Amino acid sequence: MSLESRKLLTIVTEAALEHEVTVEIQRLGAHGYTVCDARGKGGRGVRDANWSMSANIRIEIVCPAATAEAIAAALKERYYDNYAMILFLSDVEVLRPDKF
Amino acid sequence: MSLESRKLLTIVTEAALEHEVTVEIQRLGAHGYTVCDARGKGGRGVRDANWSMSANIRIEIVCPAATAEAIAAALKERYYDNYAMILFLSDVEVLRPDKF
Amino acid sequence: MSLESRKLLTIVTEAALEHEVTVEIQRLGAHGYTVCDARGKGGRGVRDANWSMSANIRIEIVCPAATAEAIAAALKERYYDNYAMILFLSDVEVLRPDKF
Amino acid sequence: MPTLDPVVLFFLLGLTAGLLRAELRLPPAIYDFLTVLLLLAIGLKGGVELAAHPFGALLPRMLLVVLAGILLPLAAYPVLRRGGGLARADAASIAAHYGSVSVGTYAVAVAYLGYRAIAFEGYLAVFLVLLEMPAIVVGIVLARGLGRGVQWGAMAHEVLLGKSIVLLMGGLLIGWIGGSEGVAPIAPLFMDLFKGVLALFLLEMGLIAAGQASSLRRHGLFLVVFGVAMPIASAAVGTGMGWVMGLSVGGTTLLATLLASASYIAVPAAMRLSVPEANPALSLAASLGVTFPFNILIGIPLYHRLAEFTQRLGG
Amino acid sequence: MPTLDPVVLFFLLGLTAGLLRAELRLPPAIYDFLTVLLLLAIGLKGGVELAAHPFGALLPRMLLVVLAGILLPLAAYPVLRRGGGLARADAASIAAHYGSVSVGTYAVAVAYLGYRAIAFEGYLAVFLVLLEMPAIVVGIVLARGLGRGVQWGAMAHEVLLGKSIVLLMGGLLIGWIGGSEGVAPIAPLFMDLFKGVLALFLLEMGLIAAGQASSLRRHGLFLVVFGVAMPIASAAVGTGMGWVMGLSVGGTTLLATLLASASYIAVPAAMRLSVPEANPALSLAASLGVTFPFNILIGIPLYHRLAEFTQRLGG
Amino acid sequence: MPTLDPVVLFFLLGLTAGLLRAELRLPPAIYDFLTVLLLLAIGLKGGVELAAHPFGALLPRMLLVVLAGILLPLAAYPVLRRGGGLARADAASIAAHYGSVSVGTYAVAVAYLGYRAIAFEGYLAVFLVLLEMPAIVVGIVLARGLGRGVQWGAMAHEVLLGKSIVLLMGGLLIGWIGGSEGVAPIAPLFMDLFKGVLALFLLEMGLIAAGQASSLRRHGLFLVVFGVAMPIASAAVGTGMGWVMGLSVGGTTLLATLLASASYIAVPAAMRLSVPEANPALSLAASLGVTFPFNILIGIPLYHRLAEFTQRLGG
Ligand SMILES: Nc1ncnc2c1ncn2[C@@H]1O[C@H](COP(=O)(O)O)[C@@H](O)[C@H]1O
Ligand SMILES: Nc1ncnc2c1ncn2[C@@H]1O[C@H](COP(=O)(O)O)[C@@H](O)[C@H]1O
Ligand SMILES: Nc1ncnc2c1ncn2[C@@H]1O[C@H](COP(=O)(O)O)[C@@H](O)[C@H]1O
Ligand code: NA
Ligand code: NA
Ligand code: NA
Repeated sequence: MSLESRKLLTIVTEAALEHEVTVEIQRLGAHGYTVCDARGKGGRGVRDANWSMSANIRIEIVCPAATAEAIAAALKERYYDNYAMILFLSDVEVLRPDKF
Repeated sequence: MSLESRKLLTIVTEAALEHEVTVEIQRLGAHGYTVCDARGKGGRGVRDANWSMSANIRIEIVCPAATAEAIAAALKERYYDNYAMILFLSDVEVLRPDKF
Repeated sequence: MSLESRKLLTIVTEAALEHEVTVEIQRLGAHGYTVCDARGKGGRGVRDANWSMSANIRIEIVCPAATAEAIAAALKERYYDNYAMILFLSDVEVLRPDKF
Repeated sequence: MPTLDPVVLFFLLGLTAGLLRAELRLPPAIYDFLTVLLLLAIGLKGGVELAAHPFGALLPRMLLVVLAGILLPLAAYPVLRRGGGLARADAASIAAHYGSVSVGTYAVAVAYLGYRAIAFEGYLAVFLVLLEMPAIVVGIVLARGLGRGVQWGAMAHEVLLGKSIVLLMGGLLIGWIGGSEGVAPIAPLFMDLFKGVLALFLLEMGLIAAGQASSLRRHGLFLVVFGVAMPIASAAVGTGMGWVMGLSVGGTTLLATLLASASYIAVPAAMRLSVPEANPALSLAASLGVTFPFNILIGIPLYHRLAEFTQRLGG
Repeated sequence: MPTLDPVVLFFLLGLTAGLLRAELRLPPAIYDFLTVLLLLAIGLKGGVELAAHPFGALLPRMLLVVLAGILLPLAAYPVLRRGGGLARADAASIAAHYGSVSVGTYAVAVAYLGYRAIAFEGYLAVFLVLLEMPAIVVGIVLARGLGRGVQWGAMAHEVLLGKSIVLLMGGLLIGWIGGSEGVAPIAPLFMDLFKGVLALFLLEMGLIAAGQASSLRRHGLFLVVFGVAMPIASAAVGTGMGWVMGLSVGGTTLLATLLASASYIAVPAAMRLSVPEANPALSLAASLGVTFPFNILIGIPLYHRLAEFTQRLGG
Repeated sequence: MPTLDPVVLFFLLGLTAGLLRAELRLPPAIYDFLTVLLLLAIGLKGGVELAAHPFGALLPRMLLVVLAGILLPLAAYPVLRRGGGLARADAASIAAHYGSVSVGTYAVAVAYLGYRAIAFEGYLAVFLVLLEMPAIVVGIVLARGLGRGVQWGAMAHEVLLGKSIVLLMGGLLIGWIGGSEGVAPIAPLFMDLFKGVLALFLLEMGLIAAGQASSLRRHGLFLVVFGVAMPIASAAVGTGMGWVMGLSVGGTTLLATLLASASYIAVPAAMRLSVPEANPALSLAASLGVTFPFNILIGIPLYHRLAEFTQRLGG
């Protein structure tokens, strides 16, 4: 079984941004994404998900390194100053490189 | 503290497959698994989790590389053609190698 | 875009521990964390999340390697014997090293 | 009396909101909850009625109904294969959807008759349970042929112990054991709130139906035509059966609606696992995107007229 | 008659539990569900009343209400800028919150009048819908200026197709089409359970309000003063308008409460996306942490006295 | 009058579905919601009754009840240690479960009396609150000894501010302040729907109880015997106390049921955190897998007979 390496970009941010961010990442070349509901704590304090304004989402994108870095740069530029958001990249192996 | 390396296999697929896939991966040697509810978008379109037929799940399995690749191969073989499914592998370190 | 490497510590454990563990990890130096609801199976059997006592949570912490290992050691010491819990570490890259 | 029952207006509200991509969705947990309430309520009602009936007298009718549940999908299959040029698995899966029934549609018909104070034989809820299953088996056989690598055990489990069967059957039994007196204490939740719960359920159904629009556009005209023609044909059969069984106008309307309805709970789940190569987008576009709206907006009043007409002939 | 309505006691229960960090939270899905029920119920009630009214006669009043929804935030803005020394975006966002309305507060006022069997003009629910939107537009213009890089299209969509507008409007339409007779079958859920649902909603609101305490402490006294003074001022305006419109005591109380209330559903969501640099902690601390409790505990009874007083003057 | 109340049939439905591994589960959010509704409803009812009682007169009885809540687990502990050969922590934890109470069991008993129109002293809901806590403290002391590294502060918080206490107490207070008149407007949700909500709750309880079957098989016979014998013994004590307090047949039945019931909400959570080395599978298998079903199927009718019997002796 041949495995090829890709990047996994994980974004944790405010639930209010789900629509906007998923549109943005596709515009920047992501072929797909996965979203989970989340809560947490960070520089902008506790986000306990007790109601929509305090809920987080966790978005994962498997894509080529270049795309991952392009998305990361764009999101940092656009959201870091005003929104609760973190993102991190890691290396993953996939079965269908063409797909991602 | 001694850390040993293992593989983390992450599967994102249709919620309808939860029972079938969790049985299958244990048959193939996984000692455990973790499931989260998810939604997302991919080659088979948007899966918004608004109802059972459009919901995704995200399954994680920590196991030896060999097991991870065996599971990956089996799932690809059995599900890729007919189901919304992706999977990817990454390297992780664990405290109790015997456990995984 | 400059990326620096950090550790991602992932903990899967009983939902009942959410408060205790999140307090503990901050005491040990985590600047933030992300929690998702989860279910799964492991050495302590099936945890199907059908009610609070059988629910799991999945906690992620991005931090320096030293902090990650300190937290891992402390959690192992305190919880492994009596609670359903696993944890694993992986390498990630972040944009704002100072933040984590 | 408004021409459209309020509960149906909730469906239109959800449909419109969905098509306009409004910021509106019910949490999945709530949708599940509403489904559970509807299934139990329908079961309970049927069970209470059943308690007042000699079970034996129903047996022949029950067999007749099961027969219809087997023959209708068998009849639909060639139409889908030849007429629609669909792949074997897709034709089989869609046939199964239309051979089975929709609880939501049944509930709307019950509400429709309720608004108009039209009586009906309450034991029809039993037919709802009976019709849920046979079509699934037929669909799998159509797709797989007999035997060849079908795990009948797993399938039987899947079908007999699916959510809708368990809750409908459970409700039936509890209603049957308790009778109207025994059910009275829980009636405020299961009976009095029935139409309100149905309204919320239809709001969500509208949102989900709107989600089918895109695949409907992609898979084109045939599904639309089939999604309208098939229920009308099935309703005709149902009306005839109602006449044969000597059902009231209300009962005949309800039986016609039952046969005309297409499943979107039990069958999609079963087909997804037992006939993987069938594309769920096709069957859901037809049953949720076309037939469900058609039945609750146009079908039910139509089947009502039909029932009245046959009665006049009969009488 | 207790001095505090039971539903308000549920708010205090939630608030206390929250401040004591008790092990208590309603699942978010339930909170959403309760919100949907309240929005639909209020819309339905309003629609039924509307059905009994000549729409034309309402138009001038509706324009007057929209005018208030535009002018109040414009009046609040300079106060927030100068008085509070707040940044432009924060002042604009808070102004928008107070120019818009709170469904929960309106519901408590309706319950308050209900307990005391005080009649009111049911069509005020229409004002609730009308007041939801203008303040959002005003807030964005205050923050961005006209044109300069505002995506009006996206914003209009955001505002007009937000959850609360869609459900309130939908409820209004369904109630208006169905009339009291058509709504009767769903009344057990939407009308009879209204106060109980409101009680649970307020329990959760108390928990959420308690969550604002910390940011309130951080952002200090000004927000508290503004959060009390602004609703009183708005209520005074509302009372005057009620007098001009010749509303009953109940109607005047309700209109005053509407203007006095600050949004925490539609506006925060819209501001978060359209005015990102505004700190949501500030606006929510004021509207949820100060104004909402003030209105339901002290404000509504106060506005009621005010309405009675003006009526006596009037009469 | 069916021999089994319908609500109990819902438990059997859930239990059967669970044991047959049917495709059935209520969303956790709904289970939480139903629990909240039950706790508040029971509290409200108790509070309304309390409003009609001189509180002072209850104090001695309340002390007696708390005493029972302390002594019963102390009596159970040695039995579990010696008889069951259980580890100290496990024996302590199980003792705590049986010293505390089960809201679901209490609700079923209330429904049982309701069906049979048997009156009872409403203030027994106060005993429910009182019995929730002491056993937890006793359990921790049994496991840890006094002082030695117990964080009493954290524990007190855990116990006093747990979900069930807060909601029961809150309901009691609101019902007590509002009285029957004040609670009337929210009665449609909290009173009229009570038995329906209980039915759904029991459906889920059945599914959860079924989940205990495996660990029950593993941990064998002793738990089954204890899970049946302990409630009978506690019920006997409760019946005696009811007789001493001069309670009615209904009240005595209810008090016996209270003592006979074993906790599965407050205690498991508290023990998990305060006595980590106790295996929750053991205590839950006994309290959920054996005692809960026993009480609602056989126990309550049995305790009812017992109460009637003692009354005849007494009178
Ligand atoms: N060090 C961290 N590890 C894991 N998740 C984090 C961390 N910091 C922040 N987060 C998540 O990212 C969200 C936004 O972070 P922030 O912008 O720092 O408030 C938080 O609510 C957490 O869910
Ligand atoms: N590139 C991607 N990155 C992250 N998740 C993805 C990606 N592609 C697909 N997914 C997830 O996998 C599911 C199935 O993918 P697909 O089979 O391509 O439709 C989607 O619904 C997404 O949740
Ligand atoms: N090999 C594994 N891979 C992924 N998740 C696991 C694995 N083993 C255990 N888990 C998760 O960790 C939880 C506790 O594990 P345990 O303490 O082994 O029962 C389980 O309920 C699973 O959710
Ligand atoms: Na059919
Ligand atoms: Na306002
Ligand atoms: Na007890």
